[in-house]
Amino acid sequence: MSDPAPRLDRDLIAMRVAREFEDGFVVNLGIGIPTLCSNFVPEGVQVLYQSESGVLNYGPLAEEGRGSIDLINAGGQFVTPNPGMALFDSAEAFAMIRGGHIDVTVLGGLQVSRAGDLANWFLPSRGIGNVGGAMDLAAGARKVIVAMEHNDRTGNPKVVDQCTFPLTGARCVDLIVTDIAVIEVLPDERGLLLKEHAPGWSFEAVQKATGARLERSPSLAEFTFA
Amino acid sequence: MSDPAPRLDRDLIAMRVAREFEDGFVVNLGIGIPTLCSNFVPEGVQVLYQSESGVLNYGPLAEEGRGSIDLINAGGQFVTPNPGMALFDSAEAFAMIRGGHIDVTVLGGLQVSRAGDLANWFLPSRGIGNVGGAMDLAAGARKVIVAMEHNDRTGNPKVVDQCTFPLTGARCVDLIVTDIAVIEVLPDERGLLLKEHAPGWSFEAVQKATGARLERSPSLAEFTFA
Amino acid sequence: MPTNKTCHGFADAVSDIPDGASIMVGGFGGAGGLPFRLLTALRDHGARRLTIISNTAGVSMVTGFGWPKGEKPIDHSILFENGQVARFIGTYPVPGSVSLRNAFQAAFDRKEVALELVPQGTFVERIRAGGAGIPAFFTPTAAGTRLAEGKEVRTFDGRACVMERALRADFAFVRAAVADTLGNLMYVGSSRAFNPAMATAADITIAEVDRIVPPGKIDPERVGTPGVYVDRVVARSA
Amino acid sequence: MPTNKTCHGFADAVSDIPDGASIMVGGFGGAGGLPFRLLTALRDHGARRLTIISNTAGVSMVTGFGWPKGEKPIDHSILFENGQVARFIGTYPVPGSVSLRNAFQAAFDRKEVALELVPQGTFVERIRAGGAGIPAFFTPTAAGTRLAEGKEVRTFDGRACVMERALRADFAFVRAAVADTLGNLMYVGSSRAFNPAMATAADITIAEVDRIVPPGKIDPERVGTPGVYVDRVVARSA
Repeated sequence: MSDPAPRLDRDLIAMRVAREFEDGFVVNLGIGIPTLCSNFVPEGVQVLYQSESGVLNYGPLAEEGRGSIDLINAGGQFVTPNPGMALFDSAEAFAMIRGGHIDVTVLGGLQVSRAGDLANWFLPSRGIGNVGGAMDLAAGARKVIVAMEHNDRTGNPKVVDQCTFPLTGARCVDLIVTDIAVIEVLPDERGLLLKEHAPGWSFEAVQKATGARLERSPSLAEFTFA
Repeated sequence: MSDPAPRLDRDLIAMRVAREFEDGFVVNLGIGIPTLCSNFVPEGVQVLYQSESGVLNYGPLAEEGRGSIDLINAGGQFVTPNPGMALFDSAEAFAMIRGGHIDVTVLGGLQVSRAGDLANWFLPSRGIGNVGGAMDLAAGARKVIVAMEHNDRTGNPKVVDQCTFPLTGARCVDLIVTDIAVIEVLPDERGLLLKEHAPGWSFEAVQKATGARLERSPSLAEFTFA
Repeated sequence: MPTNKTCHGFADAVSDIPDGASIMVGGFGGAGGLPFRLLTALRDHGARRLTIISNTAGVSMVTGFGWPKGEKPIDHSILFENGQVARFIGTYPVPGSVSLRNAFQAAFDRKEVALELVPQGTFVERIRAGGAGIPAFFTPTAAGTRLAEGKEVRTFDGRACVMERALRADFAFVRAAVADTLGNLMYVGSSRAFNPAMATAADITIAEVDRIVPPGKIDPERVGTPGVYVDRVVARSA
Repeated sequence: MPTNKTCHGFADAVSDIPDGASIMVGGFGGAGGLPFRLLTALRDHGARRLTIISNTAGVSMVTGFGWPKGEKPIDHSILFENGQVARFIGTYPVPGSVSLRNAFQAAFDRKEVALELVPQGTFVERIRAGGAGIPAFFTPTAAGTRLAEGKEVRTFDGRACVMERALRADFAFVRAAVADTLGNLMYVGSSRAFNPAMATAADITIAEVDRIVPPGKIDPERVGTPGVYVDRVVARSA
């Protein structure tokens, strides 16, 4: 199976995800592609980043050598304070997450199922997984966006009928943004709706690269970034 | 039934209770006689007072007209800060209480039973009760001391075989200090041990004023205050 | 959620509260931490059949609890007097002294208002749970008492514990010293009380503060309620 | 409890930790908030068959997570390398990158250490519950996943929730910026992390701080862990 056109790079995936952010949204970004989203927040949109490390409204990464060990994000990176930042402990950080106070979380994915199940924490080949805050974010955030490559390194689809990897959360994903598609997970297991595809791709080409049946959105279009 | 000798006043009850405080103890005092205990802490003993209002290690009452509405005890009185005071919210105040971090609480009582059940929040004649923090203190403090009159206004005993008033907590009381007696509640429902009586009183006189069978401590003595 | 949460005036701040709403009211019971300007605005607004969730049902107007001598206390009583409350959930509904009667007691005796009495620690833990996505928890408090009647009881480590459910409300009225426009709140002293927990557990949280400052003016280490929990801030000085 | 909790030296602070003890270790995973001087003292002390309860099992020594470039990270790995740990309870045991192996992974592969993996929010909530007298609670997190296997699941408001039990330890190692002699702790920035919850949930809580000051030197509004939870304080500067 050859691709009809190039796939988007990680920056473009992140850019497309960032279009989902609205002004004033509280956003928690997972590690990997999700972290990149902060580089592409649309003009005029102010997003408040929350981290499991106990920070709300942190700013950009600190310049090399100028960070403080006492201000990190959940990836262990040194960040800077934004005006209006708040600091708290982990119990509070997760009360916030589990209690539905985070508007959007962007997570990486190993697999997403037709029902919106997410598998992203355990790679069976490794034998040990890090769960971190992923299960709490999957269960608690108002909207869960998964940003990932559409297929794994050997070409296997990551959007599948049933996850074969251990789950992070059941029926938790709202939107999937990949390097070739934007797919809405319809509520109540009503299936997957293809809303956008990468330039040069078609419904059929995306369907072929996908391990679950897709519905075609009436307004199916090419990726839009702005 | 006439008393063989006078009963102690509220200050003397409080003074006897305060002898139970050890250096470094964290103490929560209920409203009424318990509040008076802070006036009688033995020389050389530093007690840290905790309040449901979210304060640890507050000091004496503020002088008339000099208190702040932002520093009150659970009785709504204006208190002063001690060096090393800590402030927190109600969730933390009760995590501290329920979690076993309070060494001693002194509570008022309507009735205490032979098994150590406490009734102190609901006077049936009123029809409405205030529970406040009493049930949490009864359940959570390491040691529960009840400070009360031995008999009610009509002479009925308040130390009884079974409480007839609604309970604050079951099997929670460790020590009862009244105007005529100091009674230890033995663990595992092994009964009530009379340890001290007021001057001029005897085991028999206290037993007569009590609604439950008392054991006589081998070291039964008169009240000691210092 | 907008990034400037400033509300101009107390009447505005409460204007969309419908009849039948549930409202948490912060503070311990005295003047400190009590959002009494919001209570006054709600009285003037007039919404009825309310459920009020608060530590006390308003005792300071008859006892002076937590108010400086010489000041005239204002509390929840103004809502009970005005016949706006159908239900009260709290821990300390009436004055400590049997000889004093507050407006709640009068309304209760007229059978206008229902009472759900909750131990204070359970009360705040239920509210925290409501904000923290914990639907239920077990506590040893009240086991074996009438406040546990009808509730599931289970033994953990040899100790009987009561299952308690999370508590949430449509609105929370909270009181802090300072807010920034993002809704971050800074508290002072024992005026935290139930305010931080309640701020997390309502659909709409409204904070009554002394003053509103731009973001960055509150030390991040001193933010007691992060702005994510707060929908509207209104200043007494405005 | 004594009113002066100062401990002179890290070796003293950990000298009574027996073989088989359970120990909570605070911090998020990087240099900030990690009591690594206490970890080093515990390594030198040599107690074995330990249960370590911490967010990570020590990833910074191989990844640099949360450490300034140029500094040589120290973390939990020194205990795993030294064969002192029988069991680890945490959320993030190994480096994020599959190509990196930490000392925990090596010990795990040699079957020297058992792993109990817990979602991070459930982990800290279990610890908070352990300190707060809550024996168990329900959370939607992990419902329908393998981390809920064997646990009671109950539906609340249409949502499957897992029952989780409180978590306590014999000792907690926590890290703060400043302590007073009464044990009040002041934290800075994101170095709070798991420290405040862990401080409440152990029989003996030991705080590693930059400096110890007399009571009254920490602003009461800035006390992150009230002294009632803390048994020993030991200063890096001592």
